[in-house]
Amino acid sequence: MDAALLINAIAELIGDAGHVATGALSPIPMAASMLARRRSGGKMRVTVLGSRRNSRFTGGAKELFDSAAQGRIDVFFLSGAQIDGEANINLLSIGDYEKPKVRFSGSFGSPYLYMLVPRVILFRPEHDRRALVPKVDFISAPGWSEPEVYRPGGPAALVTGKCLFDWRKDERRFALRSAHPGEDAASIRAATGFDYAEPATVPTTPVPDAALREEIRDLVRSEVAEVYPRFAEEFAV
Amino acid sequence: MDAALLINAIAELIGDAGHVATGALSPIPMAASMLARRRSGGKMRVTVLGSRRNSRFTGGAKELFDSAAQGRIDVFFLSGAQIDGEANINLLSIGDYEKPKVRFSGSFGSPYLYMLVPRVILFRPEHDRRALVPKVDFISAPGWSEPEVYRPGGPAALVTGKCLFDWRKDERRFALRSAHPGEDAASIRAATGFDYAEPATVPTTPVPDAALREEIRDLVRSEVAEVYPRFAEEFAV
Amino acid sequence: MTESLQELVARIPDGAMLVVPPDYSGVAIAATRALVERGVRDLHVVASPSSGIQSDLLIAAGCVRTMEAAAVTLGEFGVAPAFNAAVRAGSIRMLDSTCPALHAALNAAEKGLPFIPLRGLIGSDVLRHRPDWKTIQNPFSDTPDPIVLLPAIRPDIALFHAAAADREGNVWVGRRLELSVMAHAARQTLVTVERVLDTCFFDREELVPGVLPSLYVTAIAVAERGAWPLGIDEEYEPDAEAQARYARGALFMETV
Amino acid sequence: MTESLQELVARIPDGAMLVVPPDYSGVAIAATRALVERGVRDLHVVASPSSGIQSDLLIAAGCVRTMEAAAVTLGEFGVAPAFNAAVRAGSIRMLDSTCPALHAALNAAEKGLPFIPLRGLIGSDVLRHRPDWKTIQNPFSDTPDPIVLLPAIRPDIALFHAAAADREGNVWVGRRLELSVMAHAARQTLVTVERVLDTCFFDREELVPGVLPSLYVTAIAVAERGAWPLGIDEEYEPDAEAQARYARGALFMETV
Repeated sequence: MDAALLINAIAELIGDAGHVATGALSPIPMAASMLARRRSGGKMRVTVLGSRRNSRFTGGAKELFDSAAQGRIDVFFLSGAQIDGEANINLLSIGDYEKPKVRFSGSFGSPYLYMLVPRVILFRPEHDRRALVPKVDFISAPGWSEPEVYRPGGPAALVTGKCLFDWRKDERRFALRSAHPGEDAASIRAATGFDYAEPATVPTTPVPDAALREEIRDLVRSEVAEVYPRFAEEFAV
Repeated sequence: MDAALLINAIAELIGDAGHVATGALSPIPMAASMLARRRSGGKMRVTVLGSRRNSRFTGGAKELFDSAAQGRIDVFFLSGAQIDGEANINLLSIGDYEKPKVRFSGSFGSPYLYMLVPRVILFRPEHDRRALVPKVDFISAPGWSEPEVYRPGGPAALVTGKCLFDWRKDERRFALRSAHPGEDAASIRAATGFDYAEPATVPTTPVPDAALREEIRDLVRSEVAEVYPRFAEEFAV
Repeated sequence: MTESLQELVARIPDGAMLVVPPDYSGVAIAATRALVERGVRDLHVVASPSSGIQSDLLIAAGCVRTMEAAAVTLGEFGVAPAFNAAVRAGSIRMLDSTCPALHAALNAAEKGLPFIPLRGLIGSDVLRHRPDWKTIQNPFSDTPDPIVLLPAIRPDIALFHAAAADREGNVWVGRRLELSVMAHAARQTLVTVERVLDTCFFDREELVPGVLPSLYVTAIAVAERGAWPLGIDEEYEPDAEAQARYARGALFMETV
Repeated sequence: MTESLQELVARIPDGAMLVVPPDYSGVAIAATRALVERGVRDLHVVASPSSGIQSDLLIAAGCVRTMEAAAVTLGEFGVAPAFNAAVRAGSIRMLDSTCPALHAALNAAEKGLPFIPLRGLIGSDVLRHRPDWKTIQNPFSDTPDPIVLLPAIRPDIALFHAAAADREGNVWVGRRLELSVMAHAARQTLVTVERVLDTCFFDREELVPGVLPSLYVTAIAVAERGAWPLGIDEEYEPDAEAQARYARGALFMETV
């Protein structure tokens, strides 16, 4: 997996958002946010859960959730042990809820943030039919909601180790945006358990050059290591 | 009005409470709380709204209300422009609500604290038929509630410039406890607009001796002046 | 980073819902005078939870359509004269409330909730005169248990005065966390400060819990002695003489 | 003023509802080990909002009947092994929640409310598996607007670790205000600290916003490196090596 490529791709998706926040267990989204902030000339606000240096919150753990509800967070990241074609995510367990075959840590803030943050970027490096499924076993957070449900937020894109998907809210499905080097329409289709839209020709995800890789390595060392020391160590190798 | 007598009487009513709080515009209750705390050997906790020295709250203005709801405040003080025989208090206006003859500042926290703090001591120095009325024009906070209403708190006593009343919750009325020097059963009855119970012989409210007066003066100077400079100035005279 | 008092108050449109702190929490009196000078109209002033000379000045100058408060008072100095006259004359719409209800309703906005429950209140005429508050049966109780729901208060603007901002635009509020709640709840927050420090509060970890982050701050203006004749804890005491003068019957800001 | 770790944990009865903080907020691991040693049973552990090695140790030792959390995880070090095994075996009752729901339900207890609403959640299977949560129509909306109500969580005991207490028993929590919410919400609060300082935090106004007042603190024990192998911000870093050792399969506390 080319982590630098993913970091760059996610930074592109973040674009010129005003305020990006990253949650638990999110080293690559954190690095991408750092890159996007650097590209904004430092104007972008980035809040990293668990960081002292990269958080200006002062009101305790609830402030992330309150500020999301206030509309003060534009972009957030979520993942899923399973993600399905309707953008439902499962962070909880595989198999029967009462007697799971595999149990993960839990849903964290996803049942809330996925519905309140305008642009949620889904990130799941492992791209196979076990991860990207027709239907999740457990909906930690739903990809879409009935019109009467208060929901200013939702998915914007899905980033995997093989490709980028856009989320088409109106069609309620993903659309392939670009394939990472080494992948193509067929290899992605074969590895994906859900249906999605696909362009006639599939662009290739931009590959970072040496200078950009150095810049990213530097950001990982100087910023990401504070919160994710193990990730930073492995990244340096 | 013998302020030192009232301060001493209120301190007696406070007794050995664990935590006493005083709200806005309450110099005499504050002085009484300081006296009660001194008598407890400093063990009693006293929280004075608007004081830095005599408040250990750290969470902003809402902490008083939250801690009352948590059951962490044993005694609080309220007053009323009007107080009636059912212990309803009126802090808002006289006459019609929409077109009042007299308007006061407002009900502050009374509609809440009167219902949540176990022992609320009512304090109203002016004792006449304009203040102690058969029925208040506006119920800022009710003296009693129907059994289905959540109400762990309520009135404990009423202290005036003429006497002390106990509140009899079961009978839903006040009972004369003692008359201040110069007053007797008849003079109090004549000055009171509501009915109340009365013992066969009416004790006299204890009068502070010179040493106690000096102690109280000292407390007013050293503690109360921080929050109520004008009261402290007048008290010193 | 800062702007003038005139620029700051130009951000408060006619008809805005404006939330202001109690007299002990940093009241932006200088900004209020600038606001009166620019002739703002039809404000809905929300006191969090009580107000004094600030609201009285605005009412005296005819800037207020609706006043929402648990109390409006000059404290030790007596009644707020313009407020008092306006209520008796019926020239402002008064929404009488109670301290914890104002805290809770702003807290609801802070949390993005449409409403929040509150204990107490039942049997009070404050509740009776608030048709916008609803009493429901506690859905979690099998026995009768009425409880009041309050709609969130989401102000357009929060306005207050503080001792200092840092160079990032973070504001020191200290233990006056009601200021943070106001700022979180409001769409925009305008702050006047005694001074801007060339530091970052986040460089000193012990300061962090008392800081309102710039995330919540729309604009800052420097106003020295900007709370006068009220005080600000770290800086100066309230001016009792000036307040007493005001209370003695001066209805106009010139006299302060 | 302080007591021993053993005296402190003796205050936690079998069957208690115990609320604990997330790994980054000051986790009382030393006290947890003492609690395991005394053989507490049937705890209802509430994570505020997630938990790691602390809950895993308690589950491994058979102290837990019910676990309520938004997540139980060793973070970068992987799954919490005892938790994972217990859920799969059905040997603990798991109440899956979500971070803002736990914050809100504790906040409700802090405010003495029986319940509090929360946005989001609708359509999540987390909600579907929580029959104790109720979805109602927003009483303030004329159009369909479902919203979830959460019952308050009022723990018997809050337990956490902090850098320091002062001689009055006030505890420095700094920006970890979730610790204050836990303490406000719980009936009793037990705190371990690295040290007790012979000062009063209230003598330094800039510290006040980060202080949990002794009003909320039932008892304090000194436990040096009491969060190890987790860290505490002002004092020491988490011990990655020890956590990795634990994650590699050690189910018992001896291995930490």
